[in-house]
Amino acid sequence: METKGVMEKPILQVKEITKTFPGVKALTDVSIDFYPGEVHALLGENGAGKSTLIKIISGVYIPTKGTLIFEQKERAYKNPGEALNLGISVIHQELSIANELSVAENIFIGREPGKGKQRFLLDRRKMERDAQKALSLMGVNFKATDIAGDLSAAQQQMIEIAKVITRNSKLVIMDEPTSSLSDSEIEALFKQIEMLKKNNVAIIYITHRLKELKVVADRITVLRDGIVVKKSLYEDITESEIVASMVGRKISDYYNKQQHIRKEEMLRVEGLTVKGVFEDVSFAAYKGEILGVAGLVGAGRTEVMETIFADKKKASGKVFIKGKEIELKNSREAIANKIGFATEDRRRTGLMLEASVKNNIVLPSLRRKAMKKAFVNPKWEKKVCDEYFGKLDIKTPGRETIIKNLSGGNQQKVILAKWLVAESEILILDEPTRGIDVNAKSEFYNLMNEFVDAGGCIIMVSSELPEILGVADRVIVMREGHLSGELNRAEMSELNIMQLASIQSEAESNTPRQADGASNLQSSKLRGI
Amino acid sequence: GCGSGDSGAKESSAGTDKKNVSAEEDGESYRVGFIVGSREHVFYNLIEDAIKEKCDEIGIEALCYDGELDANVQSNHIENLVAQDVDAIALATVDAAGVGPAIEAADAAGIPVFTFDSPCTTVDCIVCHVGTDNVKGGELGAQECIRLLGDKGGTAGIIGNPASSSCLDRENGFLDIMEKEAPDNVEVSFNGNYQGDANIAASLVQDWLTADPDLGVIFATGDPACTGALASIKAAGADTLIVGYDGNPEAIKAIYAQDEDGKWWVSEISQNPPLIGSTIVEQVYKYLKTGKVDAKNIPIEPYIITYEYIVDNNLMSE
Amino acid sequence: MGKAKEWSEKNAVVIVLIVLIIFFGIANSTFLTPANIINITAQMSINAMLTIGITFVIITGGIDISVGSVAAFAGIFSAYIGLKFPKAPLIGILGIQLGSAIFIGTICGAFIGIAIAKFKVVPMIATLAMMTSARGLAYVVTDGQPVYGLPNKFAWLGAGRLITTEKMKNGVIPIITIFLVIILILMHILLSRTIFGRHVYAVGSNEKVSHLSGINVDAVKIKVHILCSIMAALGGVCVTSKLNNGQPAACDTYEMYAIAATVLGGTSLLGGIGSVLRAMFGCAIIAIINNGMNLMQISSYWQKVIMGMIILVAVIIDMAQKKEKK
Amino acid sequence: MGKAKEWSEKNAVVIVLIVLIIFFGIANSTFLTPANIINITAQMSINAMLTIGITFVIITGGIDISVGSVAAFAGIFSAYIGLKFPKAPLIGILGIQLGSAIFIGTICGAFIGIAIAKFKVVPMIATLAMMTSARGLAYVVTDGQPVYGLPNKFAWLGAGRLITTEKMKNGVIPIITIFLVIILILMHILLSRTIFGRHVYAVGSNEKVSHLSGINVDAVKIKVHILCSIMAALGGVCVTSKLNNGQPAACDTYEMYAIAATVLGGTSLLGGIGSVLRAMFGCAIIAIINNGMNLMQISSYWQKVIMGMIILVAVIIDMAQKKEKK
Ligand SMILES: Nc1ncnc2c1ncn2[C@@H]1O[C@H](COP(=O)(O)OP(=O)(O)OP(=O)(O)O)[C@@H](O)[C@H]1O
Ligand SMILES: Nc1ncnc2c1ncn2[C@@H]1O[C@H](COP(=O)(O)OP(=O)(O)OP(=O)(O)O)[C@@H](O)[C@H]1O
Ligand SMILES: [Mg+2]
Ligand SMILES: [Mg+2]
Repeated sequence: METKGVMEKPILQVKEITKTFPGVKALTDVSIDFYPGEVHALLGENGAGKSTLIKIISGVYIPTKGTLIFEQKERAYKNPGEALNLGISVIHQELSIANELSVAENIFIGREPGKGKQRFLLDRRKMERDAQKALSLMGVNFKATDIAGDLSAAQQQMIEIAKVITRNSKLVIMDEPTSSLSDSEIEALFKQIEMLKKNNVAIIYITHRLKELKVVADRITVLRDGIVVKKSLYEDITESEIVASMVGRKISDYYNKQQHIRKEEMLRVEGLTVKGVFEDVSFAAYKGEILGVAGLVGAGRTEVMETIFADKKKASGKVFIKGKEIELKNSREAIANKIGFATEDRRRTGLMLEASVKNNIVLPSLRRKAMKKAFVNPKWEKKVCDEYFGKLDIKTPGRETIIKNLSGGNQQKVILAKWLVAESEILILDEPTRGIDVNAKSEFYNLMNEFVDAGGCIIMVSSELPEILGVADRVIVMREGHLSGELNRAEMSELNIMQLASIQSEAESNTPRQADGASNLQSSKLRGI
Repeated sequence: GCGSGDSGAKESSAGTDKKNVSAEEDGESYRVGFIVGSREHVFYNLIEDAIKEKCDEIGIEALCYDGELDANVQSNHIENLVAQDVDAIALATVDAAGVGPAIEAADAAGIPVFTFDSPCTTVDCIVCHVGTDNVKGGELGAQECIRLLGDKGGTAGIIGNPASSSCLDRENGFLDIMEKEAPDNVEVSFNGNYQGDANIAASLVQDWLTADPDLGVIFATGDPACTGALASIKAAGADTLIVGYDGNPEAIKAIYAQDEDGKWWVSEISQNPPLIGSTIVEQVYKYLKTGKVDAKNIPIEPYIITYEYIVDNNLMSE
Repeated sequence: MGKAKEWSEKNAVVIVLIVLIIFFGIANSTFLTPANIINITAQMSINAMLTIGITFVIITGGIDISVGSVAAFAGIFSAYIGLKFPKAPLIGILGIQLGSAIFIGTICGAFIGIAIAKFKVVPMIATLAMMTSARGLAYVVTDGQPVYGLPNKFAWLGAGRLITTEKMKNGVIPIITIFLVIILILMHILLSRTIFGRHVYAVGSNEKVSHLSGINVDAVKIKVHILCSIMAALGGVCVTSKLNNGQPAACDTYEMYAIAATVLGGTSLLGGIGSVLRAMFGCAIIAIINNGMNLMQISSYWQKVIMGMIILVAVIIDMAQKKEKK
Repeated sequence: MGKAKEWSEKNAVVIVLIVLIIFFGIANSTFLTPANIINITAQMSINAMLTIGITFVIITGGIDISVGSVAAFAGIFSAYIGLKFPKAPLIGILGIQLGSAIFIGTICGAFIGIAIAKFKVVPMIATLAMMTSARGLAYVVTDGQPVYGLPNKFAWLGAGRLITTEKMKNGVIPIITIFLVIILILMHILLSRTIFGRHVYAVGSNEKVSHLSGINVDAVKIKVHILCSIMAALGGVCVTSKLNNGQPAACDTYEMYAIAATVLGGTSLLGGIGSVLRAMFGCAIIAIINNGMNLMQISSYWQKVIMGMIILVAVIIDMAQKKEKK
């Protein structure tokens, strides 16, 4: 790919943009130029201000100070619609899907094709035809007429991508587009990005997976605490320099892998089955180890964990805790048996977004810590919150802060705190570091290690191979609802894991990914830091 | 208004002793609270108009409230009136059960309480009641229906509204006479509740007419019901006759239009609301002045309005 | 899964409807006579109009409990205008009736819509305020008296019938039913075949996304509430026409039956899902229960109880069907 | 930001309340007399009880429009029991009254709660069904007649007053007010200090998260609806006591004012946020508007209009305050 985009006038210039939220100064005097035909990567830790910046560019927020110059004209739009009409389209960090609508309706939402001049009647046929065209171009496995809500997170993300490429935009912004995608889908995305570049579209690309930059980035800008700390062509800078400028310091061993001493069995499942999703899953997890669960997105790992946590009904199979079989009727009993479950979707199933940090942390433990059986113990609440704010180094203005105002990393720590307070001995972490920056990640891994050293047991579902390799003592791999293998420390390698995870689907072929040989290995190299 | 003040059988006035109504008030004007059943009913509005008119005439300050056909609301009004230390309270209770405690509280606070339209049987401190005998009205209605059906007889239907006690009395009076006096060739084949909603009355009658296209006569216990019934009868092209209840202007107008609505809506049991209004004011005033009332119970006789009656008393010329 | 099965999942309520028809058909001889069936279509028309409007609102994720009061107010209004033109020709009268409905509906709807869209008042409260106020105004302007003495032509829309036969001297097909069908077709097209319709679903499905996608969410909400109020006003005008008399107390609590009908018709109170056609099944159910129970001379007290229970059961059946699918 | 400012943001409605008090105080001489103030506290008590219950339901993200009917039904029920024991001592009567409230409330609430939690019926419809049915039953059992001839002691709870003085021979402090205060304190503790209370908020904030945190969401919903219906039933029993007779038509449409009061009290119809104490401000506003306008002899028609508008304005002010914070 040609790195430097043809050097012409910048299509967008942000000049001395400042944005303050009550309490927070998200951006300070940010000035960046974006050029057509170029992928401009925007990097920074959680809370650095990336999303805030692109929300300003796309008319979601109005900047407190500063100017936007798009196509050499100063712009001040009142709503996102105006930005869209100028040719600025965005894939937002949070999925923006209307669940009840069809895929086609989602792709063309807000710009439905109309019949005739007055565009009053809807031209459904055209809408579905064009949508299907875009989808097949991306080689996805669902139809334009499907209901968006029935699709998996990954599939919904592909709808978002189809949305922006079907608009003939001049500037395309992608805020962590790959965080919920599998390799094959990431491949498809990168192909589309290439296409857009050829049509001289400017692209702003936000990610926490620095390896991806190698494939897409032409130019990078690093934000820290809302200030631009580094601007460079990608080729002129090394990854460690980038990380250093993001974090503000050098981090040596990123995962700081620990050798744990595996002790007695904590959890064992035998022949666990949920019809249509996964079948005959059997494995054991031990005290004092981190068990990695690898696999491509959609392999069924989340469902397995939900079933162990008794959130999903199992069709058949046994669950043993500390060696004795237990029929868990519901999550309450799972918790009573000292299991904790940090789900993969923080916002929807992890947190009460409108509630305070404190209430989120203590929720599962309230009953256990009750005074006189029925009453909340406020002293204990304060004590335990402050205790874990310290232990986990959770950055929050206070106990009563509404949790949605915390950055992603801190939100994730709160969820961890919640299960530690619940005195969990078996921690199930599903995609624990999704959308979390390097610094927060390494802190999080340390906390995991501490927990295991203290005699805990962790089951970590992750789609990031390096993460699995970096922290897991042992890994089981799932493929299309089946357990396809187990690897111990010695056997663990990207190659082995990827083969277990995807060798089958390679045989199937016909998705663009399989087009070029062992690309899933190459692509798997893209994953993580 | 129609009729003159002298109706109402006068018993020898059993003057209850006047309680401690501030005697020094003589000369200066009295403040009296009136609570009508509901301002959503024309009937009560006509009473209220008469009350206001009469009060202006004899110089009483009238505080009028809407009882909303909700005893709890009426009870609140009474409390508020006591707080305003009025000289007397007159109310139209939702039903015979009335609002006992509130009335007794008012009485205990030395404020005489009167009732009109609907009596209150649960307390004995009511100074005087002025109102139509609705059972009697229902009986008149039945007799009128029988007359209208004539020798050939036929079927009859009644549109009631049991939620309102006065409507219920009319219904009971009607059914009672129909049972006792009706010849064998007259039968009550339909009985429905229109819930005070003319549109519901229309649907009821429409359904009756499909079941029995020759339905002879309908007794409607309130004018909204007549409006609804009339609409459906016209629509169905039936010859069913309507006997209404209340005697509101719209009824008089309809009956008077003999070759239009008057073809179906032929007679009306009237309660003479203006007379009820003026009489209750007279009694309150008399009591405040002299400590006596004409009688503990002053019934206002219901009477039948027909085309002839309208012409004789030239009600339409006004 | 088979189209038929899918359909029955969407329309479990139709099964309830059929069961009711069979039941009343057996229980009462008059029920299935042509005359009575025609009556039912006429009787459900007014609730149907309110329901169509409310369906739009509910699909956007809102609610409107003011339709009954707005209907009454518009009905009164049309009656007063009608009084002013005793000699007007039929077409003129129709103009007055539609005109008043659109006029009052637009005012009330815009008021509600702006309160919700611009001042961010929760729909429940905004429409509660309108419910109380519009009812109050209806009484204020009439001073509690019905508005009577309307020209007979005024009754054509609500009470008139076309095609007189031997057996039915006053005509077979109620004009109000024809009127309803026309409105229904128009509204169905508006909801399912136009871009505006898409936006109604989009706003109900995900307001934030709709906004980010350049849909003017506020405008959609305001338009939908204007539309709903106009439909309510039309219903009110039809009541006035049917009674040939303007009642300030008209259509009291009708909103509840309209909402019930909408939900029975498979519209989700969470927004994003719904159809005006299916809502008509809901109206039919309610109308049939009323009519059937009237014919069977069931006490109006029991009618309330039974109505409540049937609505509940119907919705439960509907839910069960949908759950199966999940 | 300052505690005071934060407080005023949470309670903008208090400002509305104060404004109203000042206005009516100036406009009418009786308004601020002790007698009248006592009346207001007594008059708001019944709506307050319904409001407390509905607040719980709304915090879980639900709604209940059946409270008026449930109140009427429970009131009737208590009256019938009361008739059975004409000679009962005061304490026995109180037992009857509380007993009937708890009994009927539990049945109705459980019914609603199970329909919602187990059969997944939307709250609006489940409670609509109960609203219609309970009202119907109240008429069925009474055959539309009031239930009267109750022992005088029966009126103690609803109409009795303590501490008689020279000027107020009927007593100064309404027992119903004391009763309300006791309930209020208990319910406030239940909501703000107990595990159950926390679970109520949690369910309203995020059902899924609550479920995954080991909360039995269905149980919470059912309990909350039982509690709401019991509160409604208590309100109804108090009405019966206050009138010393049982009215099948009692408390008609009271649910609307209870909901309005709840929202005025800053409770979010989306769930997760709310307080029974602040809800009392809402009740006070509504009671004061009614009382003040009556004293000022404003026509009941205009009262409706004004009431609607004040509720709307109050909510808008509240919204504006909250928006500022964003
Ligand atoms: N609506 C808001 N209200 C208050 N504070 C906010 C709001 N949105 C963002 N912030 C704060 O502004 C800062 C920047 O947030 P932003 O979402 O831009 O970070 P980010 O770089 O996108 O982080 P991530 O990589 O986790 O997405 C953070 O401190 C965040 O807490
Ligand atoms: N909401 C949903 N509706 C329908 N199918 C779903 C849904 N979520 C997931 N699936 C499907 O269930 C299967 C397992 O999905 P799951 O999310 O468990 O995969 P996973 O291995 O956990 O991937 P990841 O956790 O990385 O997202 C996949 O076929 C997926 O497409
Ligand atoms: Mg971000
Ligand atoms: Mg998953």
